[in-house]
Amino acid sequence: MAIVDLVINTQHPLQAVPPDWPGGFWWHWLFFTVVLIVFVLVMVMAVIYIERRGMGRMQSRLGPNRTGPFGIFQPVADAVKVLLKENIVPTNADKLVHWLAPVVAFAPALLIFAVVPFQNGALLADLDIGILYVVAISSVSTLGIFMAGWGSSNKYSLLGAMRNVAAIVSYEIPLVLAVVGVVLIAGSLSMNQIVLAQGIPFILLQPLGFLIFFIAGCAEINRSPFDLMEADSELVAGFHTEYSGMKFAMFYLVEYAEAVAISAIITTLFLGGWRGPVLPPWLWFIVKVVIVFFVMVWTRTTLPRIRIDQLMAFAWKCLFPLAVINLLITALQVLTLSQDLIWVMIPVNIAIMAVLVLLWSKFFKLGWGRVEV
Amino acid sequence: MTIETKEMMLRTEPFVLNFGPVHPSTHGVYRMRATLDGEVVLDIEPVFGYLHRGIEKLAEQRTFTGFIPLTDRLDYVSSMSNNLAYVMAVEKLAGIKVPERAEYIRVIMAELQRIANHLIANGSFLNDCGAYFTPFLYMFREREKIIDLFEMVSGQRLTYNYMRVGGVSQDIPDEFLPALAKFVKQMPGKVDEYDRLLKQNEILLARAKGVGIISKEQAVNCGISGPILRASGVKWDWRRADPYSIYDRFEFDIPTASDGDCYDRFRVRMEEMRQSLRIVEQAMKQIPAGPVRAEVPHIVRPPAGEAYVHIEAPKGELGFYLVSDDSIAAYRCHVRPTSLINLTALREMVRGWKIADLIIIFGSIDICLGEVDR
Amino acid sequence: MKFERYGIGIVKGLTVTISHLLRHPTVSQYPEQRLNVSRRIRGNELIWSREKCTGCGTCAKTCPQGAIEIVTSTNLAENKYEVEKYQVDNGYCIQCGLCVEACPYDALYMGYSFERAKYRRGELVQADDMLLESAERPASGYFHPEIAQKLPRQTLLIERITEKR
Amino acid sequence: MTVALSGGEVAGQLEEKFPGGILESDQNCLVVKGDSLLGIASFLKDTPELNFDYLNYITAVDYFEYFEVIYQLTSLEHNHSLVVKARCYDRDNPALPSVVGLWQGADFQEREIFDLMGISFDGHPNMKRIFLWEGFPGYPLRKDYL
Repeated sequence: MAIVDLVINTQHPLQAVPPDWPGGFWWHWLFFTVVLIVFVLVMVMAVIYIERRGMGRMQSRLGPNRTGPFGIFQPVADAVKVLLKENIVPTNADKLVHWLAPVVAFAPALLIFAVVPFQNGALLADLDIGILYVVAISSVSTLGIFMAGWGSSNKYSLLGAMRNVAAIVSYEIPLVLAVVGVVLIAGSLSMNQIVLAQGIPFILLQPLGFLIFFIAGCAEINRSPFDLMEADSELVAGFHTEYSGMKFAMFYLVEYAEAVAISAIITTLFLGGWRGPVLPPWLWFIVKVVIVFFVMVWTRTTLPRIRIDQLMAFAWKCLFPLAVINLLITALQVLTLSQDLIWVMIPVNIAIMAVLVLLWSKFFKLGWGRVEV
Repeated sequence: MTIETKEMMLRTEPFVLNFGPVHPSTHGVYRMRATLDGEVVLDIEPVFGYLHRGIEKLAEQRTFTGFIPLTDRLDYVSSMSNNLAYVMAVEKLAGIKVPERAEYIRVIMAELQRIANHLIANGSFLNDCGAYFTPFLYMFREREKIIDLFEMVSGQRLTYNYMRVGGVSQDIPDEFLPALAKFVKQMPGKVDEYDRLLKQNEILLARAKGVGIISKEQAVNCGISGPILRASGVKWDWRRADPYSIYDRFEFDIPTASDGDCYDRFRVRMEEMRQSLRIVEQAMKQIPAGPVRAEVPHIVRPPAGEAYVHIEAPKGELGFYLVSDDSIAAYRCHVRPTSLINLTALREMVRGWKIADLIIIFGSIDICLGEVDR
Repeated sequence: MKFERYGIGIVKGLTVTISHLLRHPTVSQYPEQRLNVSRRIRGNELIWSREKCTGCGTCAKTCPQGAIEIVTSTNLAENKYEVEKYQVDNGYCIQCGLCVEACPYDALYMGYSFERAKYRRGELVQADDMLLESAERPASGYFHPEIAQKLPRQTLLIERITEKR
Repeated sequence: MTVALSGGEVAGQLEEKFPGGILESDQNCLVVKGDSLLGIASFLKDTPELNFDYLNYITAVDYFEYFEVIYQLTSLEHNHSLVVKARCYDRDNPALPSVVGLWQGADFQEREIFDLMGISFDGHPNMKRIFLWEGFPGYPLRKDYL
């Protein structure tokens, strides 16, 4: 704690570059880079453990329980095992692309955390355009996934990668529109400012926005029920069918790092970030991230997967109009309501969400199915 | 080079994707070559034979009794039904009357086996839909309880080899009926739980409803039997249409559906589990005491002739056609392969659907490769 | 108004999965927790009794796999067969139990043990003294109700699990 | 209860339509000539009072002098069944007309018989081996195959 306070106190809390640049800057940079990498790796291991144990219990079994007490070292054991595996590259693969893909996919997952505040001002770079940065960076990993699909020269991989590109391009739009609602209320693009503005967590002010963001976020990071890119019952393993050893481990890491990233962003944007009573802020942040992740595990355990055309239809015909309506309503509310009356938005917005969801599920039909051939 | 300004079409061509024989959801070593246009299935060509063991030829070299263990290996998720069909064929050939108690035991076993098979069928169907192993494991939990009962009576967990010509191999042990009563009491709640888990699930409805439709006429024409036929709206069950064993003594309904899509097949199977439980419950109450095996020599020698016996196995009509030439081994033994014939319509069912639908349509047919390839 | 198409199915499913989080898991941890197998289990390896065997060869005839090989010689003095060799190839054995059922003198038993894997195929071929009953090769109660009486009761999943916590 | 129609009875109905088409008929079955098999089959399927719309199975037996191909038909409407048999005396190139056009369920089964017994069915759209690979020597279910 002390060292965190030290770092925060040596700089202006809301400025990316501290005043006593360059010494303070490098100190800040080094500290947070190390913290972020450690945080991401530890969190990934933790969420893998949570997912496997939680899913195991929900499926009436135990989950990994052999390595270490309660099996907590299972992710470590898996990592060691996978690192010792032979690295197999298909003969017809595009070697360079095949090699580069995991790196390209992994980098953005790590970069996202640069703007996520762990507590007030405790973040690598408090960019003024924080959330815009997140949106921009997060879609880069698609490139890595497509490279993996293309470079493997495997039809299953290619199909998975194509599905991924199609899905991400579509889901980016409702995702961003849902974010805009939050930005309108908070009045800032900076992640730290958004957290500071959340006297009431935005999940209450923006229930529909939260729903859209959560669904679109799940689709972005290939979590069930949108895990069509890996779809083990259809495409064997999707884009990473032909990967083994360290490169497979990278993809595995990407998958969970992205899940943590999306959970962290949802926490920051909708759940009040590090804000909370009693516990220290960074702990609140981690607890909330884990809760959001657990909901993802829960849905993954329960729901079947949807089909690619239904996925696209859902994005364009359901989430997109809902996001636009949400944005309009939010803008109207921000324009008309004064700051004191902000609590009025809670019941109103929840009612609006219920009505819209009911309305859409009534008129909206998923997919059409058969194509004449 | 001139560019067509009127229609700037991208030139695309279909490609062939090979499914199986090792693919997570081909339920064994089935293989199909699918011709795809993007995600749309244009055509499939099934390729069989990866599990062909020549069971029909093996039957000609084994005694009538010695072939019973091999029938376990046909449709290995419902071995009891295979045993039953085969021994009934031999009994018909040799004109053997089965003791009353043995008939009841057989019915209980066959119906428990139907539940076990439908649990696997629905579990793996939902798994194919992408419900990440949850329904599969729940259903395996209940199947495990049935397997426990089978293990108790027969001593094995997969290849039971329990039925014998003229009865069953041994009487059920004393602890069997109490355990069965407990199971029958508990199981309906579990079936309700599966229904709660996914039956109304909107995603499942969107995925499975209206997908892979097979019409009534086509189903009959293709020789399809079992839950698939009933899901298409044909109320046809050999237990009712041609009551074998003692099925005419029990009260049960034949669940049917009308659309013939994947969801209907799933629902019909769910409902059949409930009906099977009803039969087991009635049989449990009525079961008389007495011998469980007719006086039949260990090595049967039926008179020359031929016999065809079919039963309503969990997957459909399972039949054995036996020709005897008055020796201890069958002259010819033909298995009516339910799974193989049910696959006939697969091509028509999947054309025009997406890859994901191909997988779930295939899953909803519920085949067992041991029976397809024999 | 029925809420069938409005996500209520998803919510129902979610309640089922979350309720399982609070129930006991069904699985047992195998090497530590051992369940009793059926009293009639047709376990690995055939068990043969030299005293009871008369060398009639019924077992070899009934075996669908032809895994039993029996060589006898005639003992004219006592007017019976002497079993010279009794050999079972467990690699071919499918544990169908027909030999035990067919044996007219109750000289054969199925094994009660189930962890009898071998590293070499040659070790699967067992003959004569290797087939006798011993401490690590107990006999099962398959077609031998008198043995079944003494064996421990089978653990049943249906009785073992109390699903409500 | 499914009524097994007597072969003799049905033969009476068929005799005037297909003179010489029926070789034998007894209580259990109806043995027809290979050439008239298709005609008789379509008659059995399309006549309303017979209406055999369901083909249970097809199989073949090798009796050394001839191959016997057995068709079991069921009518789901009337709930009766009939066994029709056809014989092939040619051991080198046995052939019969295919019934795929009438009952699609015959598709894989005819291929299976072709594969294992070597009887080819004329008019089948895809007469290829089904379980064994192309070029497999012999037909395993024949009695002279060792």
